Amino acid sequence: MQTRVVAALAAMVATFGGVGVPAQQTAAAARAPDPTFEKWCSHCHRSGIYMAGTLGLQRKYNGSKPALLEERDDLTVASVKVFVRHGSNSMPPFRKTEISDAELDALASYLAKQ
Amino acid sequence: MPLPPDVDSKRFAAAMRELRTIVGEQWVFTSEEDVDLYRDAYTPFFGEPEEYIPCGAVAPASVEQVQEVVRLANRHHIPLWPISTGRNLGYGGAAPRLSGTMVLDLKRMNRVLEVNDTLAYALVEPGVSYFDFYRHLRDNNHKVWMDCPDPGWGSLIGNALDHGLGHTVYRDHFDSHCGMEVVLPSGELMRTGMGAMPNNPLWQGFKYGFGPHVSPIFGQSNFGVVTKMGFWLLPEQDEVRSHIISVRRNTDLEAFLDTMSYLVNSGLIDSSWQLVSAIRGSSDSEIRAALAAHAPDAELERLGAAKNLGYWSTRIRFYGPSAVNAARWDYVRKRMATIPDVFFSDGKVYTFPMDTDSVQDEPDDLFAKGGLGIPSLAIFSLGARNGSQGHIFFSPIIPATAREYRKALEVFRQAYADLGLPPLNFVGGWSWYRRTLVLLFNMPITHDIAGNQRMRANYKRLVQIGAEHGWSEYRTAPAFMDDVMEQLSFNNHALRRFHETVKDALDPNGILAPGKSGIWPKHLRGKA
Amino acid sequence: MILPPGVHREAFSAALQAFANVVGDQWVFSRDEDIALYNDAYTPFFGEPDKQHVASAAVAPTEVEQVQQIVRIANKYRIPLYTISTGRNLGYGGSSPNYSGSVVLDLKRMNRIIEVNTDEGYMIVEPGVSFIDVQRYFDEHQIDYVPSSPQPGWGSPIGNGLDHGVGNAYGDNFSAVAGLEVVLANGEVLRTGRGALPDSRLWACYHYGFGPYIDGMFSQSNFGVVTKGCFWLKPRWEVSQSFTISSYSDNDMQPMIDALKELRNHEVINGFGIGSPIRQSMATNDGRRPYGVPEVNTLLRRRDGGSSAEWEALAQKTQIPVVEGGGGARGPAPIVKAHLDYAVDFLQRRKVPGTVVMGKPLTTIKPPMIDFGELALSGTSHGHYYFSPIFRQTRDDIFAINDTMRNVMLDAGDFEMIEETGWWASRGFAGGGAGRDKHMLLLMEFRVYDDLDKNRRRRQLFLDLVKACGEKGWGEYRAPVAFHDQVMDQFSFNHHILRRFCETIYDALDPNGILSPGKNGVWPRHLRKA
Amino acid sequence: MRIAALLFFGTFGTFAGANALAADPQNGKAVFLRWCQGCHEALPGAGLDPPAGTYTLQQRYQGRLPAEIEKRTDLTAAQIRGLVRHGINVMTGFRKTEITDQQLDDLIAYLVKP
Repeated sequence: MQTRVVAALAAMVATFGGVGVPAQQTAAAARAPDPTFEKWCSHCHRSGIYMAGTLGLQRKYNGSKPALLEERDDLTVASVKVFVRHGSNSMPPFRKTEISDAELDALASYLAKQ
Repeated sequence: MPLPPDVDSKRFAAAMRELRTIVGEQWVFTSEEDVDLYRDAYTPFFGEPEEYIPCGAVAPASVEQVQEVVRLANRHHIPLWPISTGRNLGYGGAAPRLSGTMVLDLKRMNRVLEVNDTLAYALVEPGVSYFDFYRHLRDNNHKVWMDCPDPGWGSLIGNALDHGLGHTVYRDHFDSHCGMEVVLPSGELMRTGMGAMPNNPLWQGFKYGFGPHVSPIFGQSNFGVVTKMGFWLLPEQDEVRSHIISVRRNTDLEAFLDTMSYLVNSGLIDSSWQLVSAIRGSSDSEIRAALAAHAPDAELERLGAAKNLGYWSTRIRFYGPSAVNAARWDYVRKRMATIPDVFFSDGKVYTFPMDTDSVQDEPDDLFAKGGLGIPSLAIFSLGARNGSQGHIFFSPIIPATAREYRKALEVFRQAYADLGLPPLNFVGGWSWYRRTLVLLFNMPITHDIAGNQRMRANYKRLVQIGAEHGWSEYRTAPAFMDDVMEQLSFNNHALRRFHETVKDALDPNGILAPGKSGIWPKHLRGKA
Repeated sequence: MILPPGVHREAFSAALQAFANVVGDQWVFSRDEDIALYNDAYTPFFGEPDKQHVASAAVAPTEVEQVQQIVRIANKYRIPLYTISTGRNLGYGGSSPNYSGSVVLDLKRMNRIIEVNTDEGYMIVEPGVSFIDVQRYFDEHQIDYVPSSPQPGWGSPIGNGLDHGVGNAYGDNFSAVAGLEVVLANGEVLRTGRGALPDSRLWACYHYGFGPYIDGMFSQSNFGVVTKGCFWLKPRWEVSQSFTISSYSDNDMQPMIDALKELRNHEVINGFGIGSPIRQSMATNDGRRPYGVPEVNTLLRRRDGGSSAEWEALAQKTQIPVVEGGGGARGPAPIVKAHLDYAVDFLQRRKVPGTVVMGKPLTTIKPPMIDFGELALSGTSHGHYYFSPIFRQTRDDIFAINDTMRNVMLDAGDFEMIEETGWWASRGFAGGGAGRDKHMLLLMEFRVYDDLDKNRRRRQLFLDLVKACGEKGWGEYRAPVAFHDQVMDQFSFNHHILRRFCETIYDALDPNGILSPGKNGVWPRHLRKA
Repeated sequence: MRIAALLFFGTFGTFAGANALAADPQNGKAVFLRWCQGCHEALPGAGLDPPAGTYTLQQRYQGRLPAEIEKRTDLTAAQIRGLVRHGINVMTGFRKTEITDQQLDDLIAYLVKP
């Protein structure tokens, strides 16, 4: 088992240089933002130095795909729904009292450009 | 789906039909797909039959519906597990302690009922998250700030009830509550404190009311369903600034913590602070090599000095008028100056009014936004780096003295070695609560069943080892609630037996959150 | 001597003998002259033949084990007990029981200071330890902490804290309670919070423990006998300093309150008060010496209480301000200076009208003492008791509650009471932690006289005030034993669910109803009114 | 520093019992300091609040008798016993758990001048 000290070093030592995704004008920014994305996804999936989702995807794809969900062009309605309702790694799933089925439909079509 | 104990599928189906008439068809969840959403996303029982799985979930929209649901649960003997937003990740998420319990999801009750700028308080419902509340304060131009824990999607009520914490003057969320509305296990509605008096305008202005002060018994408990709660808030400050205090030598810890104790107990420092060792927790390769080689302190201190790292450090925040903050910081430096070679650095200074949405993350201060009451999920970025499947916290709390901290470090270092865990160089201590440090051990969850089993066994052993030295946890996940409560054994577990007496009197059918904090209803005691 | 209701003389004698076997003969008091010492010295029923709130005996243990045995004996013989710590809660019932015939469980002899920890700043004490004892211990051991005492300081940290009392270091003294040891009605001993963990070093450091946080249940309650209390301590402060701001226009009260409140919420000042000196200038109770003019009482005796214009004219004539507020700060001198400089500047920036007068910096802290200086000035009364409602920090609330109280007194034809009490504004809790005083508190003193008929009328007046204020939504934070039922009656949300909730817990913990029956309006099943 | 002590506050705590000891005026002075002095100490200088008991007695006797009871030479044992146990006006009586019978004897020995 691996044990870490949460936040200890994050708080005190600058270990994050270069890890963050620089904020930049993205294609997605031009569209009207989806309210569900803003309310529920943006806290981890925007650009920024402490964005868990973005950092996780950056680590996962290592440049082969955009780390920002709104820049992805390979997402499908079905895959968005699976991630939202089932989660992935430390991303937990979201309940229907949080994101209703209708909201999920809108979110999925917002993110899935295909 | 598992059914509640002693309820057959026919009776369960009948109960669900009744339930649907109370809250509406779409707000009773019994399909596997829907119920899965109420399992603990970070369960330490991943893939094992022991996992706590609810029988369903119900999401009422009003207090009256909660009362009806509770009455129905009594009639049909369906245990209920109330969640506010159900985001208590690392401490059990939304899942109940007892499989077959029905989750009572209060997320739909999400109104901010009052924000009072002059007296700086708010009254909210359980479904209001920190994100929601932050947005509400901004959208309505309120001149008050909230205090938030590191993950911002939790509920003000849920977090406070689990004794959760943040960073500002009001970081002890439960202590900052004033007035509660509770649906009792009988289905009756109670208001505590001054709320017990009709028309009293001080429900959120005076905690105690008259007679026994009862609202604190609804935290970490299963004595009622909290449907409203008042919170005291921080008025918008003139200035927030942070400073880092560091000492060079390991042996400076005693003087350092003594001085912190005086300053905190006097109210001259009133923010959360975290005891860290920039040396022992360093990611610098040279220092890590020295640590691996068990280099003596003198060598570590020499390396630290060369890289300008303190052996022990902390970041403090000041809230208030600029001149007052400056006077406080002068005074703190003066008190600390008795420690040879102590050194200081300054964090960013925020001056208000400013648009809090424009606050940027700071690379060397993960809690910069949190320190201003701006909610985020930044804390999860730590887990994102190692691809963990989630985590669970072992969080013993110890006195904030050098003697206890050193002892704890040694005890847990030894325990780690004995349990075959990776070497423990150091563990940070959070002083959220005055006079104490919470040691936060993060146990990653994996999808390796044997690994999770070892982790659980280790967790239980660490709980015991802590208790042998007089330390216990401030909060824990359902999987370990019995273990933690078991250690609180003074006079043959008088405290647990007291809770059980109260539980039986208030909830004779044992329908509310069986097993929460190790408190079981009579018919399940010793059996679950 | 009276007997506990429903207990036969033989059973009572047997119980007293059993108590004596536990504590020794000399620590069971059953002679009339000894029992009389447990009467409320300031009883509102002074001199009346029909004795109220009187004890049948008293028993004074020194050890927790003795308390446990006494409670078990009381269960066996169905003897109601009434617990006191030092029994000096004068003005709120002193040492007298709610339920006549109770045996007073006097914990004064449990007077050990178990631990004072200067590393973490806490103490663990027994109920018989008074604030004066604590101060003396601090002096002897050169401990630079402040015991958060009220004045007089002969009360105990435990008794005061449990009755939601107020002290100089913390303001809200119950907020400094961090763990209790309690003997339950079944005779078992319980430790709350981290005290439940054997040998925990955290009992007095960390209040919550794990699971439900129950300390509050034992405050203003009869759910157990508290035998030890852990208290957080505040280091002695270097300097304290206060200021006042006064004005001759009634309209200035609201901006003054707003500014002081904001300074308080921002922790710039550690408490504030507000008042109307001209309206208060002829009041004689609570030791105040009248210094105004007779016209003050003429105005106060009117239904409308006098117009602002009339008061302002009177204020000009007498040069006594019509509005006065104040606040203060404490800490290291430069920090206090920064706080007060900011406060004064803030008042100017906000254009709060009025004259600011800065007090002298004080480097001494008044120690707890038996100080009845002010009471001696109130003539030959036989004591006093307090009506202490809390209300909102607004000018409207201050005037509304004064109008309500004055009209209740006028309805009762009690002009004398109006002249004694005058007009009230607030003493907020001072010195508390963050924003602890989001309310105002007034303490109206009811004096006890030789005139028994007057005392009866005053009791009725007290009840009328409780009711009239209750209807407007103002409740008391604490009340004399004689009025607990009526005060609790006002807390009636959902058919008195709070009281019924407390009764459910009481019945479960104390099925024989032996612990302090009736305290704060919570009665055991067999004594409950239908 | 941790000061742990099981310290009784009975520094003059001889209990009245079957074997009453001879009254000790020195001990009586300690009783006076602990319980009486707060209200019955000497009048302070001008501008300071007078202690309650001394002030009341000053008003009552108007110089005919000393206001400070330690200076009185006319007090009798019976008077002191009555006042301590029964009180007068706002002065309360004192219980035997506060001032024991022995301590009261000591106090009398201190205050009653031969």
